[in-house]
Amino acid sequence: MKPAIFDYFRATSLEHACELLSTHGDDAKILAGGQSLIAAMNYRLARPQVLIDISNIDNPNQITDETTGVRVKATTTQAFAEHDPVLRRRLPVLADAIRHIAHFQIRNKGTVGGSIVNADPASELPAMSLLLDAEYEIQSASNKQIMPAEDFFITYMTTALQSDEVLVSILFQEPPKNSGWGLHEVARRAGDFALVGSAAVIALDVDDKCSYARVVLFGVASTPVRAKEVEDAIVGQVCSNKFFEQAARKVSEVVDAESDVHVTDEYRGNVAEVLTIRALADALGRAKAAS
Amino acid sequence: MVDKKKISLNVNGVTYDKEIEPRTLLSDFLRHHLDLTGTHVGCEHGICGSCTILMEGLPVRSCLTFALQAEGKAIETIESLDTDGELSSLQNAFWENQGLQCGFCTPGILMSMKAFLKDNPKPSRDEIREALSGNLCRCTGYHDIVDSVVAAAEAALSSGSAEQA
Amino acid sequence: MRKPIEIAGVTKHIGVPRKRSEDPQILMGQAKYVDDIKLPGTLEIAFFRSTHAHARIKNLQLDGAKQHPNCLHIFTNEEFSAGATTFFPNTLGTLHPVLLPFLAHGKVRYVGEIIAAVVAPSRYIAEDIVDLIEVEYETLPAYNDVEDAMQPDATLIHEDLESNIYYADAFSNGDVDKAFAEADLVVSEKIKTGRTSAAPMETRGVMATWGWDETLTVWSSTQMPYPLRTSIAVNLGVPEQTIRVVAPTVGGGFGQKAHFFPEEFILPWIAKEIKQPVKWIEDRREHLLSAAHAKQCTIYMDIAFKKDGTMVGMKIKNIGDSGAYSQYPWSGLIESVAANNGAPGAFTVPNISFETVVCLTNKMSTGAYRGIGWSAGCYAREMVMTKAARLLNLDIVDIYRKNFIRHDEFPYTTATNQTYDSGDYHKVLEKCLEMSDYINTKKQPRSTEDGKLKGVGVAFFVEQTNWGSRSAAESGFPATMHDTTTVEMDPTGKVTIRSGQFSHGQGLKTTLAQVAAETLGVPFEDIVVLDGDTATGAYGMGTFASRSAVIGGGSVIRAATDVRNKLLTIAAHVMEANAADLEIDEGKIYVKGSPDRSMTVAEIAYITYYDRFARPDEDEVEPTLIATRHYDPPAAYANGAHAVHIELDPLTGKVEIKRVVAVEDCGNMINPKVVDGQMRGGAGQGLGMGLLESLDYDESGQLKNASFMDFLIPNATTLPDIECAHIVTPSPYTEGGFKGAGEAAMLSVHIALSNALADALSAYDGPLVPMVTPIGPQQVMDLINNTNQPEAR
Amino acid sequence: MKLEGTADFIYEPTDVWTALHDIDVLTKTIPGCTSMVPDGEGGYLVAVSLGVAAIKGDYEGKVRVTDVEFPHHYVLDGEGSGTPGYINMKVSCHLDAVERGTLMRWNCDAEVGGLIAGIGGRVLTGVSKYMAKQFFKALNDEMKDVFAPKQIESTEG
Repeated sequence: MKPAIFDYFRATSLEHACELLSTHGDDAKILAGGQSLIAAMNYRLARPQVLIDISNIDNPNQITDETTGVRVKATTTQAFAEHDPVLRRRLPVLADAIRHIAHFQIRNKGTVGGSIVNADPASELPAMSLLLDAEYEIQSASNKQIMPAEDFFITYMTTALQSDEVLVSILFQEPPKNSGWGLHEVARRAGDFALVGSAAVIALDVDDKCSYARVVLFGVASTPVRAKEVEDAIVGQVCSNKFFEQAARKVSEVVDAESDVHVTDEYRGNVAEVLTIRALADALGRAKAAS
Repeated sequence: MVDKKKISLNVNGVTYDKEIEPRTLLSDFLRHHLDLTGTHVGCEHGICGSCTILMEGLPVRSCLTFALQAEGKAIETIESLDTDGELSSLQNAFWENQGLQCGFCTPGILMSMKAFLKDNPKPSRDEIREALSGNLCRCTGYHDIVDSVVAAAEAALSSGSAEQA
Repeated sequence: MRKPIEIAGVTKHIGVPRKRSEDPQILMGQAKYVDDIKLPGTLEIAFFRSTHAHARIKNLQLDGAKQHPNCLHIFTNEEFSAGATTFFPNTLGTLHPVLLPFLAHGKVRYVGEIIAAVVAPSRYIAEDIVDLIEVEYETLPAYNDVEDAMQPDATLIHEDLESNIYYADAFSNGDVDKAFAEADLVVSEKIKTGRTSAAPMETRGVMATWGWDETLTVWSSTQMPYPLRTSIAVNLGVPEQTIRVVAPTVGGGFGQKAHFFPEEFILPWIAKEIKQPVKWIEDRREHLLSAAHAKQCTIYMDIAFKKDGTMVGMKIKNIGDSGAYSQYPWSGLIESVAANNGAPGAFTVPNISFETVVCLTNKMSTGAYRGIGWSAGCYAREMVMTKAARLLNLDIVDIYRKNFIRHDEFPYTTATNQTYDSGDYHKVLEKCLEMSDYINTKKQPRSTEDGKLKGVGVAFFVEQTNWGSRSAAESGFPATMHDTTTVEMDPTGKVTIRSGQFSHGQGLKTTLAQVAAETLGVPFEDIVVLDGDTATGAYGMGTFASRSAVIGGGSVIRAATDVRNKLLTIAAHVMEANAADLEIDEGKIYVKGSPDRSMTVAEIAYITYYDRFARPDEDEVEPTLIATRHYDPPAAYANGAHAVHIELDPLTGKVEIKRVVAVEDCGNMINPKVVDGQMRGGAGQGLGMGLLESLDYDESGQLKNASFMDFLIPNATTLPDIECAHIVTPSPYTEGGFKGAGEAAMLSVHIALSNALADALSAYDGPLVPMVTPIGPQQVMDLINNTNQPEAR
Repeated sequence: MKLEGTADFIYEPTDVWTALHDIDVLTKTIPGCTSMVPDGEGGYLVAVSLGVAAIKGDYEGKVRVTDVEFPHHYVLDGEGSGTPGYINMKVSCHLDAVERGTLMRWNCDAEVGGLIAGIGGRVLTGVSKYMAKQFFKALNDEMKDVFAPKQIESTEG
């Protein structure tokens, strides 16, 4: 199908985009990479009256090395981020996650910010934001704010971003130095949306007890979810794969999955547990190698 | 009716200046405004890959790009691969190895593989399959396409320059 | 008149893996598909389609849409009330022609049915106008499952029928009850195969223009241009000779584009009505909603075994899901009728009874897709055999070897009266087992260190190919199915093949030229094949059902032999030699034994046209170098085997395909590279059907996955390399000893996949054998946890 | 599409019933509801503007209340259509008096068609559940300044 009629404005910068948003208000939608938005518009499901194109602002791709982590400009393409040496060194789990997003042709145009604002609970970047305590720099014509990722995702494809606000950049915070990471997802084909996914970061103290744990699940609720109960069960304990099998049972506290054409909600709950064990096992392996 | 917007861009070395409706997809712009019908449209939701073209050297879906987003950019389509009817070594490798049957997916595959081979001059069969996973083909079962990409990589290496592709 | 050239095995042009002459144009982006053809002033069409699965149209509101400044026309059943009438002989017992009105008439029966056609300057604008059309529906109960629609109290989908079953038939051969009474083991299962779509990369497309000279030209992405031309003539009342149908380059069809769709009549009617060219290019959502679906059957399969694995009896009830209409020209019978007639497969099972039912549902109509009903029918048989093997403590291979037709028993007539011409099934199976290392793999442990389970599966098929009148009849479709070809040599000795076939990916422009070059003795480069355009071809049924190499090739051999014999007769006169002593090779005619006494084909051709003094007297020998021959051979049955290695993650149900081996015996091969392509493409589609593909409707008849995001076909990482091998047992019945090879994998590779899954799960007690397709992660976990399996009665 | 859920109220069933049938309350609490007027045949004409991400749709529909057993059970029979698609639904609601007030059990059987049906999938059920939660939360807030909570005898110890 072909998209419905809309008016088009090309922003030269994110500030310019905010001005345009404030004049057009609710009818306007930001066009970044467009990989989800244009697909929905071609399907005539999404029919914004006004599109504000930020894909051609001056130097859209920007990744900066900061003390607590890596700041990624929202208009940075997923492919640019995937291959960025700083990001790969400081946040290997994020680089690995991006490689699971669709195909390289999509990642060449899809942006890090666009995927986060689209807020599909089964996509990788919203989940990575929770895993890495991301902070979102949000701007409108009148003000600027920093919002932790935890407060950003409301429900399916719905975020706290107001209609006159733009996501400017994302600060992904680096986990403790000697931490290890694991990421497992089940998708029916390479490049498909994850049916279920689990990511973990753990760090060990001097006598092999867990000093830091983050476990995030995606595809199992209306937003990505942090499995705090699993984290609490691990911190302070000596970790082993056997131990993880027990701790991972607590994912059921946060799983609130739906069924679709591919698998049932029950499948998603069971497999979330399996993938969490595998993610934690990988994280433990890497943490031991790192310390 | 929203008024038309001006667009100027370079496709296969030629600069075009046109006026179009903002909602015109880049795929439709190339095929119906510039009569470059080599790029094909198979789904219009970014999955099948038949519409893949190069924008500033990067393979992207022209069905998930509005023509206006390509303002001032350099676009390459399948019509740019041969030189006056002389197939490139990439195209020739597909001919030698029957890397196509109905040919509808072929343009998207050739443009994707041209970019892929430039960044990965010596790919393994699994790496080629991973790179091809964004281009669906219903006729070949992919085996002969992978053979063709292997042959193209070897041809490019032996002729000394990946640009030859 | 010399006997047609005997072609045995590999010769100068046959059995040669030539590069395809059609490829350069495609590779340069110059090949023209329907949407690439430009006519000045072409208007575009978008359809207003039903969003309800079963409803009366109470009130269709077009005023809002007609006020749109660019709305040129909106047509409904009021203006165009024609409907498809079949001209295929309707001799199939109780078949009721529940044929589709081109534009919905008062009632809609599936989501996607066309209610109105909007004509506008562009597709974009046409869709804006479609959005302004409003309609009030009076909803009726919708049926998603055949076993609900079959109930006596079910609401009738077609009020003029007594029930939603529009075809039922039964057959029995041998003493089935006695066989079952004396059996050591009877396995009874209910098998449910998923609904899928061929989903070629090019969706459908039609363009039509009405000339000042009252002629109608129709471009369509069809597999059968000539029958479409006749059907347009019949249904629009336009003299056939004023109609030209052009199938330009077509982007894959696989049987789905071998139908007559409403759009292929609506557009020509509109072009004639408004005297302007119109075009409709189907989008992917429309395609998944309203291009023929396939493969969905509910099968009750009972097989009786002796302890040693011998199959003594089969009882089958196959309920085909026809969808809302009888998809013209094959009808919903294409699934269960074909499946039941192919029930015996490669086996000598003597006592068979089957019941065939075709039932309407409120979903898109079912049509032909590669392997038609055999895909589901063979799957049902083989899954029951796999379970029996486990219960009898045998390997499925033992049951194959025990029940195979032996190579000295051909020609062999099966219990369902199909006559297999030739084959060596044991030899082909052993080749597949050896190439796939099946026997050793079975001995190794299933589980790997990283917690996966390994499995290997095998399957064997007999594929009825070259659909001529007799093979169609043998599979339950008594339709006339021959083909014709014209071979013409021009004064410069160049040859034109006017074919009734139409290549949409099969490389016929190359393979038919190879056959002509071999028969005529002229260089391959001197031959051009014209197919797909009714102005330049010869009347033929088109390309589907693995028929083109055999019937297309066979009619080329016959027509080319007539031209060769005429050429030799004239050359004998001119060279004062005896025609029997003359040979032709690479365009040179010479006397056997004295190659210097020779002339070129071009010289003889020129004399034939331009030198009445040198050529024989016109009354004795017509000075023409043209021949048209038809060809309608008996069925030729190809065969082969597939082996599939998988790795299963038992905790997520994810199946990874590690190795695929395909062995094929399709008699002599014209171009082995093209045959390999068919084997690999078929394996890709078969594995997609077995692992991923399912069009899912909810209970109210809404299609839940009408996009490539959720209707999944294999991509390059789903499939491994497909290792091919050939065994050649020529057909004694066909010209050149050819057999078809197009559909093979769709009767076998998905069976080998499910066999491999059963093998991987042999560690569990069960035996766990899948009785559904596809075997996605959910289905695999259901099998392991034994939840919601299709329970036999 | 089948959905079910529960909602707790600190008010008597009769009060919850009254709120659930009060047009002003409903217009304020149904997510995206822009207008609700009686259609003169015992039902209501409802206009709702709903948006999930970029998928914004204006729906017009009719709602009728049937199978009334005051104050414990009624069925909401509704149909609506808009550009993204249409929805026909039956929501059966049970109001049970419980110690703290009222427990409402609802289950909905909905047929969704049109564009959204072919691509909605898990988003559709997820968003519908979210909308239901929003509605009951808004309803509770709305009732605060109109109805008195159920008096519960305070038990010592």
